Amino acid sequence: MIKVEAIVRPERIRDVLDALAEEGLFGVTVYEVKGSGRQKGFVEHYRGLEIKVNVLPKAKLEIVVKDYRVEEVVDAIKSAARTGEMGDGLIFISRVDDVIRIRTGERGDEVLADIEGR
Amino acid sequence: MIKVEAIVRPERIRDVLDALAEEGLFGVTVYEVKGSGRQKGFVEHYRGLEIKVNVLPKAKLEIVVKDYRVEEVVDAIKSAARTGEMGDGLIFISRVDDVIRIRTGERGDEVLADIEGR
Amino acid sequence: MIKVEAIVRPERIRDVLDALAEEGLFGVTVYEVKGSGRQKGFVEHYRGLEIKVNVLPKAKLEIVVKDYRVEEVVDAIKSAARTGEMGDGLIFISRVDDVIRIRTGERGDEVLADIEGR
Amino acid sequence: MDTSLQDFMNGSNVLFLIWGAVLVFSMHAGFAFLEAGSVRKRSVVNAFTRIVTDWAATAIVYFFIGFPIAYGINFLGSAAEISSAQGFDLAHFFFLMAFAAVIPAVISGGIAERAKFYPYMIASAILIGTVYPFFESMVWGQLGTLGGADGFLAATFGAPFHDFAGSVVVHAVAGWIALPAILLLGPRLLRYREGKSTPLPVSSVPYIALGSWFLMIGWFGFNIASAVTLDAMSGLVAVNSLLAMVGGILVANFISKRDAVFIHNGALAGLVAICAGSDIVHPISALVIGGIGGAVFVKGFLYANEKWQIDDVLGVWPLHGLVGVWGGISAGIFGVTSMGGLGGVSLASQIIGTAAGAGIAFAGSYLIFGVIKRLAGLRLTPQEEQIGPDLIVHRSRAYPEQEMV
Amino acid sequence: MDTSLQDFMNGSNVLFLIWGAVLVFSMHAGFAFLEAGSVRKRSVVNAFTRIVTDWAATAIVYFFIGFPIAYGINFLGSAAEISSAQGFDLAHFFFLMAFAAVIPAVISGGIAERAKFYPYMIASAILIGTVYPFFESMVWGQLGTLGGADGFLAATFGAPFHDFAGSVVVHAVAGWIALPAILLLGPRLLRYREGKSTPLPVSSVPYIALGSWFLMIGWFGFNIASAVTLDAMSGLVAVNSLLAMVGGILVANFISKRDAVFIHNGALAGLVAICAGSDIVHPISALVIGGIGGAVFVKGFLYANEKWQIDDVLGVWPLHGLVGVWGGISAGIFGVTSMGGLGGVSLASQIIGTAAGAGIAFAGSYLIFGVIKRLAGLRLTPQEEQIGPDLIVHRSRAYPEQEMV
Amino acid sequence: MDTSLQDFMNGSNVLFLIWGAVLVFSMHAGFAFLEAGSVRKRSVVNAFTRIVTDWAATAIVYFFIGFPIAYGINFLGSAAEISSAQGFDLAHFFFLMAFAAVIPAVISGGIAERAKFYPYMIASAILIGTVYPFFESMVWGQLGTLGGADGFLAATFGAPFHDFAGSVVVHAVAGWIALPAILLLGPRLLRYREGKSTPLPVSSVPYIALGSWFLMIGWFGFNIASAVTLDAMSGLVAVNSLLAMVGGILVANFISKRDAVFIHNGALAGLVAICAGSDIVHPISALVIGGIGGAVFVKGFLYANEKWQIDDVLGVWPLHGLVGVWGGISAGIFGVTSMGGLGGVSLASQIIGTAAGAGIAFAGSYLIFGVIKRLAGLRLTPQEEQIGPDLIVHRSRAYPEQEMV
Ligand SMILES: Nc1ncnc2c1ncn2[C@@H]1O[C@H](COP(=O)(O)OP(=O)(O)O)[C@@H](O)[C@H]1O
Ligand SMILES: Nc1ncnc2c1ncn2[C@@H]1O[C@H](COP(=O)(O)OP(=O)(O)O)[C@@H](O)[C@H]1O
Ligand SMILES: Nc1ncnc2c1ncn2[C@@H]1O[C@H](COP(=O)(O)OP(=O)(O)O)[C@@H](O)[C@H]1O
Repeated sequence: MIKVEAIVRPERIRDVLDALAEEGLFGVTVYEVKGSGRQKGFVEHYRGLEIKVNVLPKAKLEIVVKDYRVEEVVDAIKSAARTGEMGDGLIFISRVDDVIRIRTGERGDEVLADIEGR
Repeated sequence: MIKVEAIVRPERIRDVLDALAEEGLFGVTVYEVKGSGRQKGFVEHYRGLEIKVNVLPKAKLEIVVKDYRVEEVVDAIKSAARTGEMGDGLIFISRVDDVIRIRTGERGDEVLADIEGR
Repeated sequence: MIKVEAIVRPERIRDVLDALAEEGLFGVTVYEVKGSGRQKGFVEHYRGLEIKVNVLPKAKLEIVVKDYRVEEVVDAIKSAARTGEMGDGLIFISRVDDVIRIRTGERGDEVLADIEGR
Repeated sequence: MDTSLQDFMNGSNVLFLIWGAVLVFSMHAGFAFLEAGSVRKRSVVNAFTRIVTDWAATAIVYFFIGFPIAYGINFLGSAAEISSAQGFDLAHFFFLMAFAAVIPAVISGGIAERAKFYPYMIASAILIGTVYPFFESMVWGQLGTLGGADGFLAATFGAPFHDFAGSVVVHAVAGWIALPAILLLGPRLLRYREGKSTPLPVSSVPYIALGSWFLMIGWFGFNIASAVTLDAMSGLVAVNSLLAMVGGILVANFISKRDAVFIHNGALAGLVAICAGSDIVHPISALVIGGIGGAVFVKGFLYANEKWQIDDVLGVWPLHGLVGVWGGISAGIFGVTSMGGLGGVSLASQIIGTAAGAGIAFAGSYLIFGVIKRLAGLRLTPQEEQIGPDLIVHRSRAYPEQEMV
Repeated sequence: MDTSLQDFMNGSNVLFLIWGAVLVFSMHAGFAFLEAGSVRKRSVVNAFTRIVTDWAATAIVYFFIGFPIAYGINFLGSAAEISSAQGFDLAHFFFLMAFAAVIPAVISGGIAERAKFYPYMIASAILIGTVYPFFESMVWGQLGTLGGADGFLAATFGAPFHDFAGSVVVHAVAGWIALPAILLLGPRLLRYREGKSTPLPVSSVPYIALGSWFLMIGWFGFNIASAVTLDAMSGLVAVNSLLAMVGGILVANFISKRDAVFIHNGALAGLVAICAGSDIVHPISALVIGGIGGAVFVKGFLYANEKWQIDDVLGVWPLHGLVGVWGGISAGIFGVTSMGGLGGVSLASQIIGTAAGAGIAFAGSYLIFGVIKRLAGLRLTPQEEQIGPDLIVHRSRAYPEQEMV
Repeated sequence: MDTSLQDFMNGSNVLFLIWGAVLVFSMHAGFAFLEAGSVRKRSVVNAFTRIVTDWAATAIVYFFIGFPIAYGINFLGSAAEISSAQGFDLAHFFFLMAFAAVIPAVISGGIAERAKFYPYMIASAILIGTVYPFFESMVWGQLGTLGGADGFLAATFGAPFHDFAGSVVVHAVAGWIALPAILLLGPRLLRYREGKSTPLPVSSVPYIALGSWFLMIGWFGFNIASAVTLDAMSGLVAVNSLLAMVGGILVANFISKRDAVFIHNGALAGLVAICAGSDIVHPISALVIGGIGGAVFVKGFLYANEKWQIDDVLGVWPLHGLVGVWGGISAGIFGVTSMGGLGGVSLASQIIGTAAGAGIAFAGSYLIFGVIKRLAGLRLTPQEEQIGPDLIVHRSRAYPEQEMV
């Protein structure tokens, strides 16, 4: 099983979720995060005092899938999240050793098979 | 060392933490997240405009433990988080290569041994 | 590629980011989390009712780097985040199998090479 | 007096009442924020909606039924007929309607987070059309049994029941009406676990503070305009209200060790306590009355919510019910001339009038909420309560943007 | 009458106006929070800043240009000259300036989240110096064409156009001024996608509630102090305002199935509707007028924003434009003596006066916003809009601490 | 004049003062939210608690000590004795007590986030019982040295020190009292690092806006009711306050390039500046005075907090101290008849009176805060400050539900 983590622009998250749903992938977890990278932050002003903010709001989504679906997921995210401007974000791929569904107690690939359609 | 990540209902998080504490596991990190899966979201209304919200508030907790304690942790989470209704959540198990305690500089299993009681 | 996750005191996050930037590491993702561990929480009072809060606000930062830079990163975080009091936090090291930059479609070490300076 | 001067004076008196009525109306914003801050986020929209729709329901019921019952004046004639003396009666109605609206707002704070929408609203409306104006009539209105200059109490004890601005008529009655509603509803899920109190966190201290500020500010209209006409206006009422509020703040601060919520509520306790006697006691007595009010509230809240495990979310029974009773009685203690007061008050009348108010309110409310509970049920299902009234009753959340992706 | 009594009476009348003016001023806090709650977090600072600076710009333009145009009174003489009768004219200016400031506040709610700062501000200021006082003059001021006792409409239809507190002069005009601004600007990015409405979430229901409370409270000053002097003061206006508000709340509640935002806006719809006839209709008519106002708003909002895809963020055109028109007409229907009203009103005059207001406002606004659009542009670039006006225009965020690391 | 008319007039005058007092009281809600929005989340509960308990402490000290010192009137007689003329003196006390309470509220904004609770409260209370009423007595009260018609300045320069609504007596004194407290306390941790300014983020722009709105609205009571009786009421004061506020808003907007916090504070700067001369200057002068006030604040804030590294969290010294001084002096410049003013003012008297106020305030405060610092300490420990006063002093957080799991 593979965990795909993608950091994307917050305004793109809905599109990404829609794109995944079209592939039949509904099980996703989303985080509100802040990110710094190549995209520049803002110089803000409060009562004339300057504050340079280098981290920008980002959304991270995490989806655990069966190994063979990874490329599908990556493609769906890439095409829904890309604007071409700095700050589009990254996707990380890593390995998960086991998955357990709390409600049913099922384990492993079975859990993921289960959740791919609805 | 193993990282156990569990996505649970927010209203169950206290119970899960209590259950872990009973096993002597106090070191836990908690995230507020949103999740989508089999559990249905709500159709909300603002000034008569419908907004369908598919992601629901969830809590994620993350606990890194020594390999042999994994099943204990999984069981504690499962029994404290389960309601039997859609939306109870998942547990992911993955490998961690090293752990460092910032305060002391200790590394590896030692860090975890250290934190299992208080 | 290695993912370094560090849980630190929220008031130290700026210093940690600065320390990483000095090493030329600008690509970082930050989470607001709550943590429980050895550091004691507070007993709060509202209208005389006591609420014991065991989880404390923490910041988590996540940075994916090429394998050889891990120790550099760990050292930078350790020295910027350490106060010596309980609650300084932990660093977790784990393996990432692939990284994709959404904007360019680049993959692997290349992505990280790319982002190490700005 | 020539007509234009008479018109001017009438107009001024109407302004006085309206100035007060607008301030009392603004207290409703206070009730809304006090409740919104004291509940969990899932119940915030519900708090706002209940407070504003209750105001509306009260206005209608009190216009057609409550005010006519209490004062024998109705507004069914033509506009010209009902607005003589520059519409003084209408202005008086507005002012007193704003008092009546305290009733559902107080109940609302007690039953928050778990009550159904319409059953509670209907029960409140019935109370505004029956129990409330009935007791009001006995104290301020056409019956005058308790409060009239030649009513029963005046005849028996030498002085009528004195309740200048409604410690009893409004606050004690509201609090004792709320109590059965709270008891019949039962505590929120998980509020008490295996006999142990496990407090549910409030969502926002700033909203509690904002609510208190609206209430504190508006309360000066509540008390001062109770004089009704400018020739009865009194700076004494203003300063007594001020010092009673101050007493409530300071005592709550000291006995709660700087607990912000208690302090802001303590101010309100002081104000509840002083309503009855604000026109007759000495300012130093007002300070004491308010201070004791603050203590009664803090202790009463802890007893009710911790010991007796009554889940009165905002503490409305101690705040309005218990402190209102103290207010009614304290006017009899401190109002006499030997205590520096203006006199014309009898402790016996105060005790009887106060007890009557609390008793009638409790009994009437128990009956009406009891019947409605049987007929329609008062409470959300546990599943609904878990999700929260905002999504269940209003299909919305308090902070939609934050909650969406 | 001896001088000191005269001074006292002058002073009282000034107090009356100032009491009203301060309440109307406080409505601006309401506009600010209503807008801040209704937009996304990226536009909150912008909402606050626009509302407060518009107030400032309006004050200056109306002081030097608007009020002199409408009433033929200017304040260029010495302080002694302009403040006779305890500065009654100045107080009257303050009161009416607060009315004028409704115009930019209403526009602001329609064009939120995407408009440039200065072009919009300048267009608003021009309107306050031209279209607004011109129509005001025709109804309340020196021209009197529509509203004067011997103006054109009075001569033709037996009664002048009656608009006691500005359903038309203020609200309809504001709403119909806002409409072209909204149309010329176009909808927010992503508000409609491929012809489908995809609502953008509001940021805070509590702020919407707070804004509504400020508006509801302040509105009593708006309506009641429109009597201008205490001898014309009327409790009828107060109770009519109250019941119209109540009608708006209840109708909005029922037809929207407890939608919190609609209910709080429904109260305002009731208040917009009653302004025109609040001094002449019967309270029960006021309840009906307000209720219909609530329905007009709810339905109008859905038609405009869903069907016609006009992205009027706060629904200002239905709220002020459509309901204002209803208010103007309803005074002609319910104000007559056969409906229990005080009479002296003609339906024909009401319709013509109302249509004139809406028409002049629309045309004048179209012209001015059109010209400014051509000269300077009205709208942020898509990139700027995406980031949001707070960071782009003000280089700040609403919750700096939260957003920083 | 017959009695009932006399009673009516007394009652009206009392209403006038109370109307003002309630508005000034509502400014305290403004101070609370202004501070709560300007500090970090860890200090929000503390802000609310300090503002409300300070009000309470001020009321008591000013009732028993301050008002008697300033005006030679005490309230120790029976209720009947102290409430003659419908309690006019009591109403006057209430109004002036609300002025006095500005002092601790202003200090609070300067020392936020790091001060201990009781030492600061005790120091404030001592100042309200000594320095403040002493200077008040010299300007408005029984001493009259500076402000009396036959005081020293009147005798020497032909006109007494003129401070109609307290630019100096209240605001400059408050600001110059706050300065030593701020200096003795030192900046917040991490506010300046290695000699470089590193601003700490404010928590909420909406709360800052809300605070400003409460202050702007309430300020009209502050200035207008300073006339004390209705026969001295003046529409000029109202419009001058309005235009000065407007000047402050616009100038702050332009020189800060649309900085939301500066703009909302600029309104307050305009209002501080106009207090002294609002009854005598021409409205156009008021616009200028307020505009300069806005500029003085913006520049003063940047100098103080950036250059001189005085960590005055809300900028209370520039806002009340510096702009208050400008207000005192400007009345002498623009109040003369040659500038279109009403005259009766002397620039020399203004300068001396203003300097006296600032000097006495600074010296008295330095002494009292200095002694308390020595005896009890003024500041939290660094560890406590890091955790924040909410948890340390009040054992609570501003948003408990959010912070809990
Ligand atoms: N090495 C990294 N480790 C973790 N997160 C990263 C890393 N590099 C970038 N990110 C995340 O990706 C986001 C986008 O990166 P950025 O460099 O701004 O844009 P782009 O990827 O388009 O060049 C960042 O805000 C950060 O959250
Ligand atoms: N494949 C997945 N990857 C990541 N998170 C998932 C996945 N499937 C489910 N989740 C998370 O688990 C939560 C619960 O899942 P859901 O399907 O609603 O309930 P249940 O597990 O009881 O069937 C989701 O809200 C989501 O946060
Ligand atoms: N085993 C663990 N798994 C996950 N997170 C942990 C673990 N142990 C500690 N943490 C995180 O690290 C934070 C600091 O730990 P704590 O024990 O309080 O301090 P210290 O590491 O200085 O002893 C905790 O608040 C928690 O977020």
